[in-house]
Amino acid sequence: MEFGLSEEQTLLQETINRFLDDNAKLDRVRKYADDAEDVGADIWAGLAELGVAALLVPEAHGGIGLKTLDAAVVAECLGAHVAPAPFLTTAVLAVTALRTAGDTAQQAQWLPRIADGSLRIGAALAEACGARGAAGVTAANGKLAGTSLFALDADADMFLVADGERRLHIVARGAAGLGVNPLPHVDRTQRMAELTFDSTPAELLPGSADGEACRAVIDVGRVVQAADTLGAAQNMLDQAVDYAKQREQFNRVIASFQAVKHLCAEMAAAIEPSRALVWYAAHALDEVPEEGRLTACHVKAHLAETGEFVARTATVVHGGMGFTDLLGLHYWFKRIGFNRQTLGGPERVREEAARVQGFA
Amino acid sequence: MEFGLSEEQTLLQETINRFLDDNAKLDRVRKYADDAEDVGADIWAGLAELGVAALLVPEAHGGIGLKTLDAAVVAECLGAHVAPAPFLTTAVLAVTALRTAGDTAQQAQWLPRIADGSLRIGAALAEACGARGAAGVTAANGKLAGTSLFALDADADMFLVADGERRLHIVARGAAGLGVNPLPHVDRTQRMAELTFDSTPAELLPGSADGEACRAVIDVGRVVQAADTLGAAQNMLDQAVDYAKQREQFNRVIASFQAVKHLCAEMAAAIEPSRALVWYAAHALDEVPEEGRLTACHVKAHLAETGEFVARTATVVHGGMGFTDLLGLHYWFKRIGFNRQTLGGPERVREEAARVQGFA
Amino acid sequence: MDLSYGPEYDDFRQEVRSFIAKHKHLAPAQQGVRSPRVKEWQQLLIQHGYAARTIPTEYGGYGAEPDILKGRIIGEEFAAGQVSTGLSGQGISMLVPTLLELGSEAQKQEFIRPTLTGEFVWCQGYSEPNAGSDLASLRTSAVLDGDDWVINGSKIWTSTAHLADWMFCLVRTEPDAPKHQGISFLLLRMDTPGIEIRPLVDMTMQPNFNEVFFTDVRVPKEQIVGHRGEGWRVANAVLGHERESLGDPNASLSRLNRLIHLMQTETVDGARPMDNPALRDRLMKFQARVMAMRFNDLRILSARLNGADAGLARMITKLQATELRHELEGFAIDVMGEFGLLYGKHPHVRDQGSWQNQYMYFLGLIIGGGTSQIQKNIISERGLGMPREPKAIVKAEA
Amino acid sequence: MDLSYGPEYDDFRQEVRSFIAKHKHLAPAQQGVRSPRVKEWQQLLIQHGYAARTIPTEYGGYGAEPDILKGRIIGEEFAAGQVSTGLSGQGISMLVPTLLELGSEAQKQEFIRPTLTGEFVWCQGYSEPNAGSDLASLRTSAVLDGDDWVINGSKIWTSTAHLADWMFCLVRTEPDAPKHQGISFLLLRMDTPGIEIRPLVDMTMQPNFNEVFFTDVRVPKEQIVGHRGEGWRVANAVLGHERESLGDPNASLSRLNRLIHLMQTETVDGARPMDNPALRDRLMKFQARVMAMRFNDLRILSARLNGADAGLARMITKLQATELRHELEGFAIDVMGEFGLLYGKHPHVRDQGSWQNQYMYFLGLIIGGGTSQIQKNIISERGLGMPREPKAIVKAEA
Repeated sequence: MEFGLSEEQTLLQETINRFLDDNAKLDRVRKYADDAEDVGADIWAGLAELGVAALLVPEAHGGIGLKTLDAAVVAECLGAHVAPAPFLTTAVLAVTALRTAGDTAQQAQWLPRIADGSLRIGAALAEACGARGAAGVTAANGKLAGTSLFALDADADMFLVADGERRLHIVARGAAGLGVNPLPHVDRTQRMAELTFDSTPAELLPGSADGEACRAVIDVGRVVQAADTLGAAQNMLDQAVDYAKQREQFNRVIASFQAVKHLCAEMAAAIEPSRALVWYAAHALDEVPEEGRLTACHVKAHLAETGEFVARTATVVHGGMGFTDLLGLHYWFKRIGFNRQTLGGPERVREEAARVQGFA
Repeated sequence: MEFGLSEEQTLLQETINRFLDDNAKLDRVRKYADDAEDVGADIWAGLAELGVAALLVPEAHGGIGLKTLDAAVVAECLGAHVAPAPFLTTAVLAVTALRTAGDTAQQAQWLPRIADGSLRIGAALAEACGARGAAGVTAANGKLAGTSLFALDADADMFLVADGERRLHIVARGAAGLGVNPLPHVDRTQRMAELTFDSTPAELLPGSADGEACRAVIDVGRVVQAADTLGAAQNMLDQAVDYAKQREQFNRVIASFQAVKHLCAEMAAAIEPSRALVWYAAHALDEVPEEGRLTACHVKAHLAETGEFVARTATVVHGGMGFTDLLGLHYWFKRIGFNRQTLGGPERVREEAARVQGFA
Repeated sequence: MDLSYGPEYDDFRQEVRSFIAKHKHLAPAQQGVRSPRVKEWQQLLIQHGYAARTIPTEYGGYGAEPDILKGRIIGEEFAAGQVSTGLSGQGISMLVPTLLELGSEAQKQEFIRPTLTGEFVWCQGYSEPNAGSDLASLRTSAVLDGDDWVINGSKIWTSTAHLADWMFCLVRTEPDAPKHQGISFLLLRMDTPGIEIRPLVDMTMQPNFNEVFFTDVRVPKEQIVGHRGEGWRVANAVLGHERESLGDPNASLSRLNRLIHLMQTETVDGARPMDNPALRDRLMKFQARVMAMRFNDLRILSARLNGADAGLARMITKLQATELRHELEGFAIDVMGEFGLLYGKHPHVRDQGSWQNQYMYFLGLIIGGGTSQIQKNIISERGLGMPREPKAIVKAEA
Repeated sequence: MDLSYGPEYDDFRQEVRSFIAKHKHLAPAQQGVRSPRVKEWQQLLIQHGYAARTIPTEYGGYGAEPDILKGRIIGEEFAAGQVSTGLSGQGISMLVPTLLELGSEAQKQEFIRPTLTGEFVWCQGYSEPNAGSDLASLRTSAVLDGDDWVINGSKIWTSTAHLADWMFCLVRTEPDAPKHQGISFLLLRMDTPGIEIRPLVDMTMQPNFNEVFFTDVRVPKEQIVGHRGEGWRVANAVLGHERESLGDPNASLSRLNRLIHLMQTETVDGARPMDNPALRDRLMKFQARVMAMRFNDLRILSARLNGADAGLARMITKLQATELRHELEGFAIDVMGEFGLLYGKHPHVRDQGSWQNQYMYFLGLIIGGGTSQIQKNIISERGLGMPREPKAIVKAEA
């Protein structure tokens, strides 16, 4: 009986955090956000060297063959550092898609390149989590047509694309008829693009025919994204507590005011059970499959709520300084906001949770 | 331009409060709640003498001919005192039903007796606000059959009953085939009963054929009940502030702790806009008919939420003493809880509010 | 992450299951502390190591090594079998551990065994009307007069006072010492002259608690645990344990499941509450919170197994679990509408009125055992390292 | 209860409408404080009594008697006609009333008219990096040297510093006095040597504010309003006014209506967000809250008309209105999902990204102008009569 991270996972956490402390300091994140310098590629190369890109790739394909909980550990570190990195898309969503639905040739072709950090695959799954207006992709004869809004990782080399039947396809960035239109949005640490397809050649992942692989990919994505929010929220609380201990008003550090203390206590009280839920949901996806989808929905919705509460409250504790760009606290605020809406907003995933149990 | 109570209404408020201060002290309310003494009849007689029973009865029928806002003023006083009184049922619901849907003979027969306090009419409208299981009443040939759960005022002389088509009927307590089964529930200041009908003679209010009169009765009831909750909530806040100013812990009155102060501030911040909403909703029912139903739904749901928050928070401010029966704070807590569920719970009335606007 | 208990414990679980299967017919249906059947059952449980498991045999226990998982397995299996785990109460949960840690040998000999067997039923006398959150400001006094302590004052929230043979309580024996250092921990018989017990009805309308009044109550001076003025330390040796026990997530889970059942069986206007998407959305929020608290609890368990402190995960439990339960019970009332208001004996009352009862009772628990306000102080100060409020310039005490 | 304004005011409203109909074509589309078109429009408005309405004619105003309803009617009609109400800003809203109340005759003559006409644009220098909630602890110093005040220090949150000709500010002139009594209220030209302005980008990524740094900035000594050490009183003469203006319920209503439109026009999986009952339920909650705040506002208006203080109804406005707006804007983002994240220039961006912008901006307003924590202190102390926190034993100031 051991509910928690293993020694290896704690070590992984420390390693990633140390790397990010050194290489994804806020001033570097700002450069990425301002399009001033492509520190993103640099950070990803470093992370790949540490095995992050290879984390979920089977050993047979040059990977490490770890599990969702390990990925959650990494995501928590990334969220804590608001680090720009195509971890969720390339190392989690694409790898899961290939493992679940790719044929042997496809796996052999792409997984090793993901593992060594040389291939980035974005994810166009928004329509599988709620198609807006007329957006949507149709597939016929190895060609895609239509639009996918809100693809994650605008800078990827290839894209994992879900069509209207939830089949999964891989499209190369240079493919004929593919348009990649970056979308400006609040969280400058994660890039999003609209993809348009006009008879665009695509490779179907054959194991995705019944839509179940797409759902499984989204499950993992939701858990890992919740872990990212967890890391961001914990970091905001830490920053709030540190700031409150230094900031003086009325001749006292504001950390000594009961109102400020209670706000911080409420954040901690929201975060701790959320952490346990993230760990369990990650564990369940691999080890308790009958609970996996349900806990994936719940962790996504619950962390969206915890994250929103903490993002707001930590900003309030910082007072005016939290509202300015000076401390950059808003990078965390916006990352949490981004994670809330992508791969399914809270009302939607709660309804899915009800459906999984036959309640709706 | 005058948003608020008129001088007459303020005077009415003072008069009723003075009467209740003298005649509905908590120890008398307790006697009623414990079935120890029928102080309820006594209080109602006194209120009737002050014109409370006659408030909404037209002058032509021996009443005062006042309006919904006046009724809300009275209800606020009653809620503040957790006073047992058939005001909502007899003076508001039954009077509105008779005025809206009764024929001349019916009005002449019953309204004067309501006005002089000699007739109490309960209200069996629960099925028109959500019929449970197989409960419900059918009407044919001047006879009623079936069951109405949760009739308000178990001690009434007659009952206003809505059938499955939302037509309204008046049934005498002694009518053949009528069963009145008191239901034990948390709020001992308001009595509720299940009514069973077996070929029970009933008098149809002819103007209620299209169901609209029933809806109008419920609208008024919701507004007046919200006012009752408002009074109860304000009183709980007042009690909490007073208690906090006296109670000492850690060598200070607890009212000097920021945590306690902020809880009280949050209650006040919830109550004040609620008060304005109650006043407006009451005003709108008579004067802005196109907004009446919508504001009636909103005020019912909004005061249910304000009430729940204040009931809980004021109890917490009182600490253990709020949990005991010693101060009797729970009478207010339970009254608010009762008002939340009767005549439509918050989710239901919000959905009705959406429907009124064509949103659902 | 490893949620299995391992083969040794699987075997132990089998043993427990066999015991339950074999002896279930002997288990008492009700808890009454005085019933012979309850006492016999308790004896049987101690014999087999399912009660008083880690209490040394010399004091009447089973004498096993402490083993958190075995303790948990016993709890799980008895709950699953819906079988009583024997006597409980503040004597067993609080006094016995206190005596084992800080009692004299004579006290251990005198009190532990009869407490375990149910011969001595205890109540706790800590809180006073003016000493709630600020427990250390208690005023009930004990003055040494010859060989006796003479006690005057009153206690409140003494849940089993009317049933108890004995009380363990805190009294002020050193009026001139700083407030935490002036308290002693005494044991006294409830039939001592000068004790008056008044039932304290709470908002659930049940006398769950009592007030106890002391007028010149004489207690032999050796009935003190620890030294004079050490009572605060003695009491705090086991206080933490009580706070944690308020937040059992498995109880929340079983309430949630019961609520799901209700939402699938009640009907409003011909539809089930479960078919109402706004209610369903609220249900799903609660389900996620209950899950999160269950896994938080596993995390605490895991830390205890490793001899570690779960830190914040532990400190937030009381705050979060009591608020969650209160809100969950209130939500069930919303789901049922007027049915949720019913309370008392009537065929229409759902689940014996437990939703209303627990809605109120858990509001009491939010307040009791350290209010949510005090919990937040603790979390921020001990958990987050935020400073205590600066000492106020206080007025002289009256 | 009488929600009509009465015949006199109905006539006035007609006048305003005619004016708008006749002159609308002259109204500037944008607000730019330096644009000649804006200044001409302002002149026209003053002439007709729709701007500077109650400022005496001798100082360049219209010289009408104060009439709250007429003021409100002007606001309502100009808003309905979507026509600019002329110049606004802290010079007109804060400095002019302050000078009228506490300025010398010379100051009134010198500053009011050019402020009203837009010749002098003002910024406010109150807050400092270390003086936010605790404004009275400000440290920017002014030392009298000959005929000049010499200012050193810095200010923050000065919204129009980069556009302003003048600043009115609070500085510490009596370092040895108690903190509220050591402050003076000075007026200074922004082109005075030694002033440096740095834009302060906030979380909306727009430079809504500035920091202003003072290094040996010399200001003629007569540019003080009130006496030395009276600055706190001078500033507070108009501070309350600012706080109330943050909670305009009509703005919330128009945002709510815009959101309703969105919920009826966007689609997700072929259905409108309005068809999602969980979202609809949240919408209805917001609608009730917006209504309640609108009627609360009418209640305050009514009290002002009667020369009464609306008390708690007024005190809770800033707290409730800013939180409501922040939450409402956030809800709209939930309704739109990823569309709600979009921010910047792109055809897919809904409503120019205003939902994200206002979601963040109103979080700023929750914090600014008295944080919600300070608001709750005020409500409990001034509104509910609860005691201030006892004076702490503070460490000596560094």
